[in-house]
Amino acid sequence: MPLVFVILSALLIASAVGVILFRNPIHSALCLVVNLVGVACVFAALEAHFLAVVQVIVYAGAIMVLVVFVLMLLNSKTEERTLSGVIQLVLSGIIGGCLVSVVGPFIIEQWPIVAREEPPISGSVEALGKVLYTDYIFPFETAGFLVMAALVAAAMLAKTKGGDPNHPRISEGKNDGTIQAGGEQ
Amino acid sequence: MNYDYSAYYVLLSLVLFTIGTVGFIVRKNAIVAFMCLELMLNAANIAFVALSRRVGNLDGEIAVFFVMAVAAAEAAVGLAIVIALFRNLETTESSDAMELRL
Amino acid sequence: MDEQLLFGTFPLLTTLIFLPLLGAVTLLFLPGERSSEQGEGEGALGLPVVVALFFSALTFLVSLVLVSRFDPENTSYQFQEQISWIPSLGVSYILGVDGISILLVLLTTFLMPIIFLASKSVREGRRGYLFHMLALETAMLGTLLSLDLFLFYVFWELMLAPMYFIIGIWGGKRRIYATLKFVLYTVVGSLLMLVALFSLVWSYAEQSGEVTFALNEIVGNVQLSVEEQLWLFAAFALAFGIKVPIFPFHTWLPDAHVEAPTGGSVVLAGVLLKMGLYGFIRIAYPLFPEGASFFGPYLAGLAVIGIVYGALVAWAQHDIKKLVAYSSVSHLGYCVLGFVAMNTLAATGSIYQMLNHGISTGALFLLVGVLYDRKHTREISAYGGLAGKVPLFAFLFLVFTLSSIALPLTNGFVGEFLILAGSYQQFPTLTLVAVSGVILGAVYMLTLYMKTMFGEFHEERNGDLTDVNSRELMTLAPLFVLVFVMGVYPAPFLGMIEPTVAQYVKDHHERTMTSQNRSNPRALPSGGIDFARSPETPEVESETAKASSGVPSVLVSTAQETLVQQVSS
Amino acid sequence: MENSLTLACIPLFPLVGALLTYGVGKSSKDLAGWVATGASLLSFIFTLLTFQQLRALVGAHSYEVAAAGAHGAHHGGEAQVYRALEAPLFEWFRIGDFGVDFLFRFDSLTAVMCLVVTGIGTLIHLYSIGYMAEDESRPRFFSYLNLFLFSMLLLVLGGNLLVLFVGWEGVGLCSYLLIGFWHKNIAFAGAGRKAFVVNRIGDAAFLIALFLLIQHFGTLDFVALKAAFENTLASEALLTAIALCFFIGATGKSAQIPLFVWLPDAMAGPTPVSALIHAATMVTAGVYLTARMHFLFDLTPYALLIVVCIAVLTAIVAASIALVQNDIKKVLAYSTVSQLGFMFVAAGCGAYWVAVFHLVTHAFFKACLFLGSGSVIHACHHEQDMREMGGLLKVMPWTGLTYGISTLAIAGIFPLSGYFSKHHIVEALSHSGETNPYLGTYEAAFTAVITAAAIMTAFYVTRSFAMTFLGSYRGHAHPHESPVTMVIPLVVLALLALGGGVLNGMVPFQLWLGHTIPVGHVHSSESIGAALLHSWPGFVGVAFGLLFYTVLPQVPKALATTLPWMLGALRGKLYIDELYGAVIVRPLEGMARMLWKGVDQRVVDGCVNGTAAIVDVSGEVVRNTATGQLRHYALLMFAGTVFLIAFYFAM
Amino acid sequence: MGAVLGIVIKGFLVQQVTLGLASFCTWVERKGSALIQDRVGANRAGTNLYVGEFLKTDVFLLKPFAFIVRNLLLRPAFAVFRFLGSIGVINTLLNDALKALLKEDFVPAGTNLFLHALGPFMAVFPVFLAFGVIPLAPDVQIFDTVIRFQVAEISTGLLFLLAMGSIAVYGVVIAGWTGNNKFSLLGALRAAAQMISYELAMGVVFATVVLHFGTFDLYRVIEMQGGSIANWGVFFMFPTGFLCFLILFIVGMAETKRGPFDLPESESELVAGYFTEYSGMKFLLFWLGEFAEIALFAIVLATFFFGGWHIPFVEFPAGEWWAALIGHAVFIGKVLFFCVLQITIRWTLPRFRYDQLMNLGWKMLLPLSIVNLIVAAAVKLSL
Repeated sequence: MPLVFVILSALLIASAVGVILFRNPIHSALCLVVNLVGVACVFAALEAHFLAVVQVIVYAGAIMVLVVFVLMLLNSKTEERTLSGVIQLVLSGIIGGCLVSVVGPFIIEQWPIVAREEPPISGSVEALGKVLYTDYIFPFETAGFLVMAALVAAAMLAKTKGGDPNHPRISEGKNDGTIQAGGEQ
Repeated sequence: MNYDYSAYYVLLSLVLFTIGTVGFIVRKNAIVAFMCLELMLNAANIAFVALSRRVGNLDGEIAVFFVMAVAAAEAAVGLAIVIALFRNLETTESSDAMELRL
Repeated sequence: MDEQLLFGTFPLLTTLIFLPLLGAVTLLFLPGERSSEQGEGEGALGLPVVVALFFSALTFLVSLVLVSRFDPENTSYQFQEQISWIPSLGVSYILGVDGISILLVLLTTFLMPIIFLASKSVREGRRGYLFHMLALETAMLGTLLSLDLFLFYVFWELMLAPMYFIIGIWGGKRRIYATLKFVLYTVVGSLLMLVALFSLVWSYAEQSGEVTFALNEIVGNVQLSVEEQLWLFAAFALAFGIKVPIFPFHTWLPDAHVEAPTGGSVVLAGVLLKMGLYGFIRIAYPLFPEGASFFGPYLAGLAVIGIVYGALVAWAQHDIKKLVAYSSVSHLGYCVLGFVAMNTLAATGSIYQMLNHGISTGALFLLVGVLYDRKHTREISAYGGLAGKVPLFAFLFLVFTLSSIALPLTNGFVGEFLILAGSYQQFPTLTLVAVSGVILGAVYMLTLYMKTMFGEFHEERNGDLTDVNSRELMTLAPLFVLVFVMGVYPAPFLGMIEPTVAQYVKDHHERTMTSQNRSNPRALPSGGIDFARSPETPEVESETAKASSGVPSVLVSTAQETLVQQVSS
Repeated sequence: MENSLTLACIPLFPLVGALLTYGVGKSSKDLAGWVATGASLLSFIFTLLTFQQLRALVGAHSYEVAAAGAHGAHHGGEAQVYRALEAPLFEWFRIGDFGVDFLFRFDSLTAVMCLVVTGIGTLIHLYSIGYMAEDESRPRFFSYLNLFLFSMLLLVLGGNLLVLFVGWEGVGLCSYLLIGFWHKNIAFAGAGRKAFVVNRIGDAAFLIALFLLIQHFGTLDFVALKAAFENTLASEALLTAIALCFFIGATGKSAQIPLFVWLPDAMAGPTPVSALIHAATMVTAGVYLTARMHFLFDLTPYALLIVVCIAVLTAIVAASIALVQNDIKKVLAYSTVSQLGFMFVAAGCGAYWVAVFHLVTHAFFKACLFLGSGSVIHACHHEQDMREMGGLLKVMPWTGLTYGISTLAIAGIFPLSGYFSKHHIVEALSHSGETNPYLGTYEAAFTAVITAAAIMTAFYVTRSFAMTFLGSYRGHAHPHESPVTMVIPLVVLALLALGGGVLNGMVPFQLWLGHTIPVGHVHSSESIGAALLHSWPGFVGVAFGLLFYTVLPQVPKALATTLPWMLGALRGKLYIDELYGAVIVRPLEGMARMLWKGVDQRVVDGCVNGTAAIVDVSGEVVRNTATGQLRHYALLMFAGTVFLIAFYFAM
Repeated sequence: MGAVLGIVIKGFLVQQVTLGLASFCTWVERKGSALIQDRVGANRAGTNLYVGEFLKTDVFLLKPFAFIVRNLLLRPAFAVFRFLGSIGVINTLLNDALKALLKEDFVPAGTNLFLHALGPFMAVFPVFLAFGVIPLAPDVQIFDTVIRFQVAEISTGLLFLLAMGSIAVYGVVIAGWTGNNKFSLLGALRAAAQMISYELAMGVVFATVVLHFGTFDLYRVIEMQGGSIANWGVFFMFPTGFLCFLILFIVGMAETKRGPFDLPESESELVAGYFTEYSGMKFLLFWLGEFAEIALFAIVLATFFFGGWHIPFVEFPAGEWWAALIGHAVFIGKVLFFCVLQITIRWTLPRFRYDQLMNLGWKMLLPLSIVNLIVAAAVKLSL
């Protein structure tokens, strides 16, 4: 069992458990960041360097920032531990345990540890780029459209309808940043 | 002579996936649930990369790349919804949003 | 079965079936109902009623033509029409009439004009009411005349819809419950029948190679194992049992009758109840002789329970219509007992009694309708001492009561006597109990008559009662005449039924023998004495079992009776 | 078997009369009465004509045959050749080999019955014109009477058991209508219904007998049956069963022990009805049936034993109840039941012709008694209680005289008809041992009981005569003699009662019946002295009757005080009505209600509505799983997938 | 085991260079701003340090040593110290550091202690990490082993920079939030928004640059810029290269939240922006992080557009240690030049208004860089 794997998996599992057990959302967010960076490290360990960095940029850098951003914006309070919550935790824990115990052995016998002579392919940027833009050009484009659509949707959803009456929008030119005479801002 | 430990990584991804699911089920707060979702996606990514390395071609990694794209899109929309939810119900507790119930 | 060509070129049966439907459709094109509703006073009938009357009378005429051309001696299906309808499914549009169904058809077409005459009492939405009645008539005639299992099932289901609306819309207070119960009861049964139908056709298709629903073909040569026959017969028996309210499935009848409008009750009692037994006769018995002979005694047992139970419960009723409804249960118990006894005497009696019941109970419902139109209540306690006030009504009510309790010289007696005489051969002990039904019948009918007609008259409550007016009399007169004609001189009617029934019974016994020899060699002598008149056929089974009573009669002595007791397992 | 046209007309007239009377009644109520009586008279005349034809047919052979077959064997030897007139109207129905046709047959037995029915019928029609004079629904009454005559004639003339049954039930119907004639009073209507239902019970047994005959002999025609019974080997048990079923039918109609309860209540009807139906004609139908089916009863000695037992029991019980009745019609009603008992005793002993003879004589004097009581009631303005009457002989001489003659006749005093028939019954009973081994054992006991009953009969009939006509008038109405239309029938009937005995006196009655039923050997007529001696029970009864109710009125009162319970029991009709009510009627009503409420509504409907309820409840349970909580749905989904995966791997 | 040791040593060296640059920039800012604003600047601290009685010892034996040390060692040292004091170095580097260390570490009520500490760490840590991929000097060949003055020679160097840039946002956000008051929260929001939006432009520019150089590894980028001055990043496909430089320069200013873009911690409106509630060492960390980031962007500009350690028209043999030294000096010179440039711009241009800031970012820089990328791609394909 390679040392790196042990450390990383311990880190990941600990941070994952942290995400779900911390009662303060911000704490769990940060745990998730740690987890994501951990995953990036795993990618790096598996020679998928480009993915590692992209993982950091996309997940840690963009998504989690957004999440923390929203958490801050809505300043959600810590959740108190309720009985039904505990029951559900135990219940889902048990079911999760079943899943692992069932699929685990299957995985192990499906992909036995085997010695490999030829060096595994390296997930360098060039190699990935070559494959991405030749075989997978179509999915790549659709991913692009998908993200675009998501952005438009997000913008629409989050935008308050017609803006807040007593805070006219700067971009509409109605508010040049100076405080109105009425005093209310 | 290096050994191929893909099975362990897939096992790791399975564990992470289970933790993610349990988290999704347990946590009431919508954003935390969303985070658990991200956890699950990452677990999948690990499995992808590990197995693509074992198989020998880059398809797995490409898949991870697309998973990330989708995750990003989903994050954007998800959080927009959470904000809209907050604006209407003054709460992010998913358990409070029960209007759809009969 | 000689394939009788279309009668000349004119498809008589199809016109008979679809004429009422034509009437129903023309009803829709009549001028707006609002205008004609307020227009006519008490006397004149509205335009829709006239149209309905015209079409039903026309149908009656066609049926009369049919009867006149019907050759009683020819026991096979007459006026056969055969057109393939859905070739891929092997479904064809086959119509035919024989001795058994001819009189039921006549009864239907005879009752409908009377119902339309009596439909004055329906105040609002009369056109809809008439429409449904005409549609119902088509469905009933279709069921009686179709010889294709699929076609039979289609018409069987079609009968439900109009009845549902008639009771549902123009019924009394609890009509929704009643009509829902009625439909659900029948549908449950008919779904089972559908399943059995398909499994039958399927197994026949396997044997004969080609899928067909034609009754004639399947009846003759389908080989089913005993167990299969038992199950299939049970399914059919349940569907038909519910329609003929055999004892445990009868609770829909009183509700349906009480809540149905007068016309609805008449058609329900007059014709619809007969469909169940007709189903047994036409489909269940010929197709599954083995099942029939196994279930025969049980059906007879249930029928007799029905007779006594119906009579007793009728006696405890406070509502006239419910009382008459339960009496129907009792009367139909006789019909079922008669038919199940499966000998010519009883079977003919059973079919004849079906006609009588249609007439007497139909008339009783019309009479109750007359009272209901005036006082809008069916409680027996609300009436009393009417004989003095409405003598004509009292006289008519008396005559139909007597017909209902089978007084000699009325039609009821002939039917009942034949049934009991015939069924005594087959089920002696059960018939003894059934005869008690005759006594109980007298008890509850005369109690009803006494409570309503005799006793002191409450001027303040029923003071304004008017006697039967001319229109109502027109509806009751034909039935009144029929009661005495069929009672005193039944020969022409029986003449039509008897030959076909004799042939039917003989075929049934043959089929039972052949299917038994095939399935289990232990020969079980067929039940009942064969009254078949045709001397030329060798009296095989009656010969062996006849004790040497030396009496010239062809009948079989007591030995036969004991044999019948032990029912084949 | 010659066909005769007049035969077919006999029942036709009353049928047409019934319809005509009702039609005429619409316009003038009085004319209706006369039309009905005319129809009845016409029917009587045609019966006489047909009687002549039969005599002509039979006459040629009757005497030498009678002389030769002096002691015709009871088993109907070929001595008498069966002669009858027939009128086949149409074939009723034919199913397979079993066919029934609507046929009238007029043999000697039918002739006697027809004469009695139409004769007395006409007299009673005449009488009821006067009696029903002031009742405004008279037309209905007369049409019913005519309808009754029609049914009775059908019964009597019927060529086969089925036509007989038609008449049988028709008569039951008419008695129902007539008893409940004054339907305003619910009690009278109830009595009518009771009569019909009790008759119906008897008819049910009758039907069973018919079915047995059809099953085993394939025909219901009397001639065919008689031939079939000549040499049948059917088991005796079967034949006894058939005979008993017929007898139960007879008890229903002729009011014997188990089913006699309806007759006393039938007095609710107008008196002419009681006279015609419940004295002369309908009640005798049972006896006629037994006589008609003599070939069956002869083969079943055991059945005959039962018949005699019940008959004797009925006679004694009815007589004892009649002793204490105060209502004049009730007394006569019970006396009828008792006399019917006498007839059945004769029939039971195989002496069918004696039963018929007693039937005829009884018809005369009982009709006269009823009509007499009718005119008394009519005079005292519908007062029926004898304690309110008395001393009417002076006021109503004719009614009193006729009533007296009939009393003597029924008591069985020598010269009157009553003596002859009653004497033959006693004699037949005493010799019954020869033909029927079973009867031999009880012969002596039965004879004693029958003689006691004869004495009681004489006593209560004289008591009724004394209480109404002798002594002083105790009522507060002012009675007067009835109009002439009522008196004439009384006189005629009284004369018939007086001379009835002559009919047999000259032997022809017995011989005449011999053509159809076995009559045994002809007795030489006995001397007057012996006759007077044999009618001692009559003299004893009459003496005591007069003694107790004219000379020593205080004796019955003393008796009443000393034996109060017996008096109460007898007066209360031995509480048989209450017994039937408690044992049969109440439980049946209770069961009916229980069946309806319990089984029908609770059990069967319960299941039906139950299934609907089950669907409801299960729907409610499933609905609760949709909590609206996102987490719950997620949990369910997760559990589902895990299960599927596990299942997949488990496979 | 050797590689790890090498990395540790290199890491330490790079760390020293970073700190050196950061402190130099601090000083430049302090004195530079004074120069620009025509005021004296810091020149007092440390100038009154004389040897005086220092190290005068009565112990006889130690007197000679004391004398040597005082005159040969202390006196020149203190002279240098006084000189440095007069030019403000002591004030800015020593005093401020000491002051930060000694100040009371104030934590606002109601916030989460751990997060309050985590804020500055997350702001600074990624920047220092970013220095790992930067080659400070050309390779040195010593007895057959090549020493590369680059801590991590990973193929995705540039991307790593980008990643570290995006991680830096956390520090700001957490700091703002733990400040537990509206002003710090608003400051943090503005900072985060600004950094994220300018990251986009940076990303696209990097894409163009990579398009030209074909590699993410910074060392090879500099190697490609060898030869003549024409190979410098600035001049490739003439307008695109310069445009990239320009955009990247502006983005650099924005990313470090300084200069005209320093809205987040603008004194006039938001007191001190997201680090209002920070004092003492945590404040110092923020401050250091900021200046390190200035140095970082200066380095990026230098390496990508001005040929790193290459001197125009002069070629040095590879592998020589003295060539490496000169190269490093050249490289550091360029970097210092850009640092000074950024700082001077800060003290000259007025602060942007927030919407102008956003417009610049989204409506000018981003489209420009995209067009630039497309043109560069087109040109490259056509060659």
